[in-house]
Amino acid sequence: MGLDITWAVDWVRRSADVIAEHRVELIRLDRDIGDGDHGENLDRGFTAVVPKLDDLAAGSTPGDVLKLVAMTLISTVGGAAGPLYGTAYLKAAAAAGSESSLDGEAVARILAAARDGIVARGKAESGDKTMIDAWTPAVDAAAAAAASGADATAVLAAAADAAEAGAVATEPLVARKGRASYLGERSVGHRDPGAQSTALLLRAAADAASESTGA
Amino acid sequence: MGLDITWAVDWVRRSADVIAEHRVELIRLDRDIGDGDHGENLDRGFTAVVPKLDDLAAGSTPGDVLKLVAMTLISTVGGAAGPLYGTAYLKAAAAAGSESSLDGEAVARILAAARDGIVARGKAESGDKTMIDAWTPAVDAAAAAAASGADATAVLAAAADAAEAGAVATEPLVARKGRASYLGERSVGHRDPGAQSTALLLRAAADAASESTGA
Amino acid sequence: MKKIINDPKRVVEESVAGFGRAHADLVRVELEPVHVVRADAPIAGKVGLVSGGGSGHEPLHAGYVGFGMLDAAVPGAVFTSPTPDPILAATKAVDGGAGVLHIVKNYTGDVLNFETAAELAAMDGITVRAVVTDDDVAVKDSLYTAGRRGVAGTVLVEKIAGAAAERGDSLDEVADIAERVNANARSMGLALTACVVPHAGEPSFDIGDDEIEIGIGIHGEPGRERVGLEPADRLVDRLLEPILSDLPYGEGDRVLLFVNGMGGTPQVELYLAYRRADEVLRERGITVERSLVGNYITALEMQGMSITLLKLDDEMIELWDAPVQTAALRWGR
Amino acid sequence: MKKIINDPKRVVEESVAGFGRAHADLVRVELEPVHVVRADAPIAGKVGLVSGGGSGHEPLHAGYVGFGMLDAAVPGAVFTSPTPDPILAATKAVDGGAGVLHIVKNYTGDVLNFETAAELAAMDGITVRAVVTDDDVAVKDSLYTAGRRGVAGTVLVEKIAGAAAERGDSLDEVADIAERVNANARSMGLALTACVVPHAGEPSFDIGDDEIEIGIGIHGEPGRERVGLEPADRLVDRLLEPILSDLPYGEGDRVLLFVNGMGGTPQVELYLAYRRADEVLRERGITVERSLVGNYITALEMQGMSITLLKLDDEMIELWDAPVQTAALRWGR
Ligand SMILES: Nc1ncnc2c1ncn2[C@@H]1O[C@H](COP(=O)(O)OP(=O)(O)O)[C@@H](O)[C@H]1O
Ligand SMILES: Nc1ncnc2c1ncn2[C@@H]1O[C@H](COP(=O)(O)OP(=O)(O)O)[C@@H](O)[C@H]1O
Ligand SMILES: [Mg+2]
Ligand SMILES: [Mg+2]
Ligand SMILES: [Mg+2]
Ligand SMILES: [Mg+2]
Repeated sequence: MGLDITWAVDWVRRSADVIAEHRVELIRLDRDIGDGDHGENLDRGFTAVVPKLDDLAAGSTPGDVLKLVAMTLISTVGGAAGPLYGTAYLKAAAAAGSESSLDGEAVARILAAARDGIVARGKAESGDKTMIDAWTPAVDAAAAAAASGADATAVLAAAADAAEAGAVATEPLVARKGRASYLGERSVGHRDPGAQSTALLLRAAADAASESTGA
Repeated sequence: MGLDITWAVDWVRRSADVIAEHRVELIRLDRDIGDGDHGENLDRGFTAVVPKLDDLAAGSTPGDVLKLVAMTLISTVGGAAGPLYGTAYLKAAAAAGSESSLDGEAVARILAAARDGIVARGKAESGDKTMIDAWTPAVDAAAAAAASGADATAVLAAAADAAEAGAVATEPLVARKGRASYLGERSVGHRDPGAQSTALLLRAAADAASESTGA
Repeated sequence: MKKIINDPKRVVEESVAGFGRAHADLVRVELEPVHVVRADAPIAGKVGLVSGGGSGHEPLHAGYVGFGMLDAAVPGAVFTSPTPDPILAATKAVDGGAGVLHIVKNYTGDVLNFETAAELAAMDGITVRAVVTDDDVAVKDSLYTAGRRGVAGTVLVEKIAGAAAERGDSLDEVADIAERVNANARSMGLALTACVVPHAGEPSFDIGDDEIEIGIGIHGEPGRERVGLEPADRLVDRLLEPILSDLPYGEGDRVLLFVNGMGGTPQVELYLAYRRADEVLRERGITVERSLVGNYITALEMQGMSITLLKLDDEMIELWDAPVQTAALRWGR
Repeated sequence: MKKIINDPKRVVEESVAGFGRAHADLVRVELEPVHVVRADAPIAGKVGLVSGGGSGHEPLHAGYVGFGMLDAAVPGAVFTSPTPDPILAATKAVDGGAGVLHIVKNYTGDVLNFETAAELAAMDGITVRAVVTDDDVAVKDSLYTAGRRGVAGTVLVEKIAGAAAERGDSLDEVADIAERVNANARSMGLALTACVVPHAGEPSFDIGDDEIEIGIGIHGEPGRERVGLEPADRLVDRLLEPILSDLPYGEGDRVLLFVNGMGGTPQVELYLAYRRADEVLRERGITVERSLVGNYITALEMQGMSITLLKLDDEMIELWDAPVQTAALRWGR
């Protein structure tokens, strides 16, 4: 059973909730190796998205929701995360096209498009201690799950698990992109805030899916 | 036995020592109800006087020493205490005249002249919570001692005792002159730093006297 | 105590020396005794303006030495008014034959040391007049205090009197306008933190993380009252109320609104406070004709601010707008 | 957290509004989306200069909007680069037909958001060029970092490029001189304390009473290295050494020496540091032709400073000296 507009809307609402809930944690992570605004920035962005969901036209697709998120994040978040997440959602929306229901394959494709968008804008490679280090394992896990015939919900669950592991795995890394790179060796031992928020957002996607499909 | 130049020079050296020793205490008292510089100011002044003592011409009198102290304090202390103590020593020097030995009567007269100089410049009255509240009891005690025939050493001892009591007695007062007056009622419960330094200086005078007269 | 200093006893000397090097086009710095003189002083026929006081209030006063403002500044030790010698030296250095005005903030020490210097200058044949600034409404001006403190209004007095001297006014005229500015200016300040005087090495007062001192001066003195944390708008109101009712300022008045930082408060907060002050004045029908926002008279790194209102007349506006060229205030040239 | 603010989420908006009221003669403030535009913009035929970035660095950038410097500033949330919309709005507001220069400090967020705005502006037919400043020698410029940060050198770029635009240079000419200034500027900073971002409510890093962070940026980021308390002269040397050896600067060079306060350090310390820096440069045969000392690019109330050297040529000196009339930098008019 595919994921539809209800899932997409629920994902956004859950995203807003989870980011608000983890706002201080993300601020603290960013404070340690950055400038302490990541939680505030994302919270401002997702708080701005939620009321706009009501304006979605009847017959909107998941792609429309993703595009709405993209445009809102781009115009409210700022910082590095605003354009990077904005691009991610924009590319995801393009990959989703006008399909009204997304199966496991589609979800894997969408996640890959999102990740590729971030790489295109931010030029980070795996191991640079950025959100990419959560996204790439997630994309890989999603692709593997989809290839083995998993449904959309299972694909997202695999992606969320991998993103969480990826976020944890940023801790020993030396940052080479973003603000944390200014710290050099001193960035070691801290989790990347963008990787952590990626894990939170993908977990919200998985939760929304398992709810919507009753799994 | 009268007090001579040796006593005067010794008083100055002891003053410098005692002020250096109580520098931090005077800073703290001033911090509580003023701007925290009284100990630093007097320390700068007396530290500047000491080397000048070596330049005193042969045959100098106690009055010459008092004048040297006056001019040095005026040109190095600044703040309120600089001109006030400067005037005090200047008027004391004038009262000492060219006498080479000071008896009890002379000492009492000199202290009164010093106090009157401070009042003339600073316009403080008794009970205003200033150095006057140490000086006036000291002057009164000195006059009483001298009237009862005490020698210079005993007159200074009486003055020092009274100044110390006077300094303690400033604690419950509401300040009406100097920086502490800005605090109004909040000045209650703190000892006036200028009254405290007065007590220290007069005790140094008494100690120098009892040393010089072998009492 | 963490400060960018070497020997705490040489802070003023080394800093003034640096100031002299950075602004060699504007000033000449003398170190024995310490005073800062306008590069082209003395100016024949012009009234000389000298101000001074304890250091730690920068840019006051050295930052205001130059065309259209002060002819000399005399920085004492930190928070300690200078002794008469450097005041005398500065007075001599700027006397162009038209007399010298001493602008003195009302503190016992400043008043006494400037008095002595003026007497000595008179003995050297220099005519000196003194204007004592006392704009701080936090202090009751009564027999029971040393009188109001001179605070931020002093900057306005120096600018406007400086412009009057520059246009050729006589000593009495310059002194009169300085008095007029002082009489029409009122200030009040607050602090969020204390400051650390280098030689003292510890904060000038203890204050909790949720406390604000209202009615502070510029020497790290505690204020009259302590309150809890409050929104900026309420704090601004607390400063404005006693100012507005004191002169008083009312409907139809034209004012200069001056929001001054105590040294450690970021500009973002000063402008935020300015917004509220401007709003309150508008509501009362008072016109803000001129403004000044920034760190113009400080208490080292203290966090806090003061608000000053100056009731303007046409002449004051003209003199305020006149060219000034100093390290800290500059326009028109 | 003690600050003179109301709602932490409205700090920038309220402060910028206050800025607009205090400087209504110089700027126009728009709040939706937030940007600050020179009062007489757009100026037909003049290249428009737009800069922006996170707030908390005041007076950068709004304080530099006016004659001879920026045409518009775009303040983001505190320490967060603005989104493309206000950058686009500012770009449109200042386009006088000769194109618009974006002056962007090198941070991932600033670069990406300005890039997007520039693409959108191009779609509206506006020619945009961007110059990215990256003068901070504390960060190694290599494949293994996001590149050097843009810090205090940005102020010098804005002044000199602004003067070039004001005299009528073309977009390419203005961009070229901006690049030249950036290429000849090097900076390095240190902090004694952290700062508190209003929405975070706690210090940006923990630092002991006897520790100093060397190589900090302007966003409350920790630095590269932590040292114990040291005399000012030694601290100045710590900042100057990597600067001097980087470009490198050497005998016979003429420089602008810029000692910048991070917001919470009193002027007395900045000038004291200036004295040492000036001394070191003289010893090396480097001529200090121009100077700038004060809080020009800050990190809220952080205590600390940065030193910037700019190697000057005759044209840069001429453009530096050219009249400028902004809230924070003003001379010649
Ligand atoms: N070049 C990049 N590529 C991918 N992700 C990046 C890049 N630069 C920064 N990031 C991500 O952005 C996060 C920081 O976002 P945020 O704090 O909102 O922005 P800023 O650094 O501008 O304050 C980092 O934790 C990192 O995951
Ligand atoms: N008008 C006055 N008359 C007498 N003594 C005064 C007067 N004003 C201040 N003082 C004395 O001066 C002391 C403060 O001296 P000091 O701290 O050196 O100067 P300042 O107040 O200028 O910092 C006070 O404690 C008080 O005893
Ligand atoms: Mg961040
Ligand atoms: Mg004192
Ligand atoms: Mg003092
Ligand atoms: Mg940021």
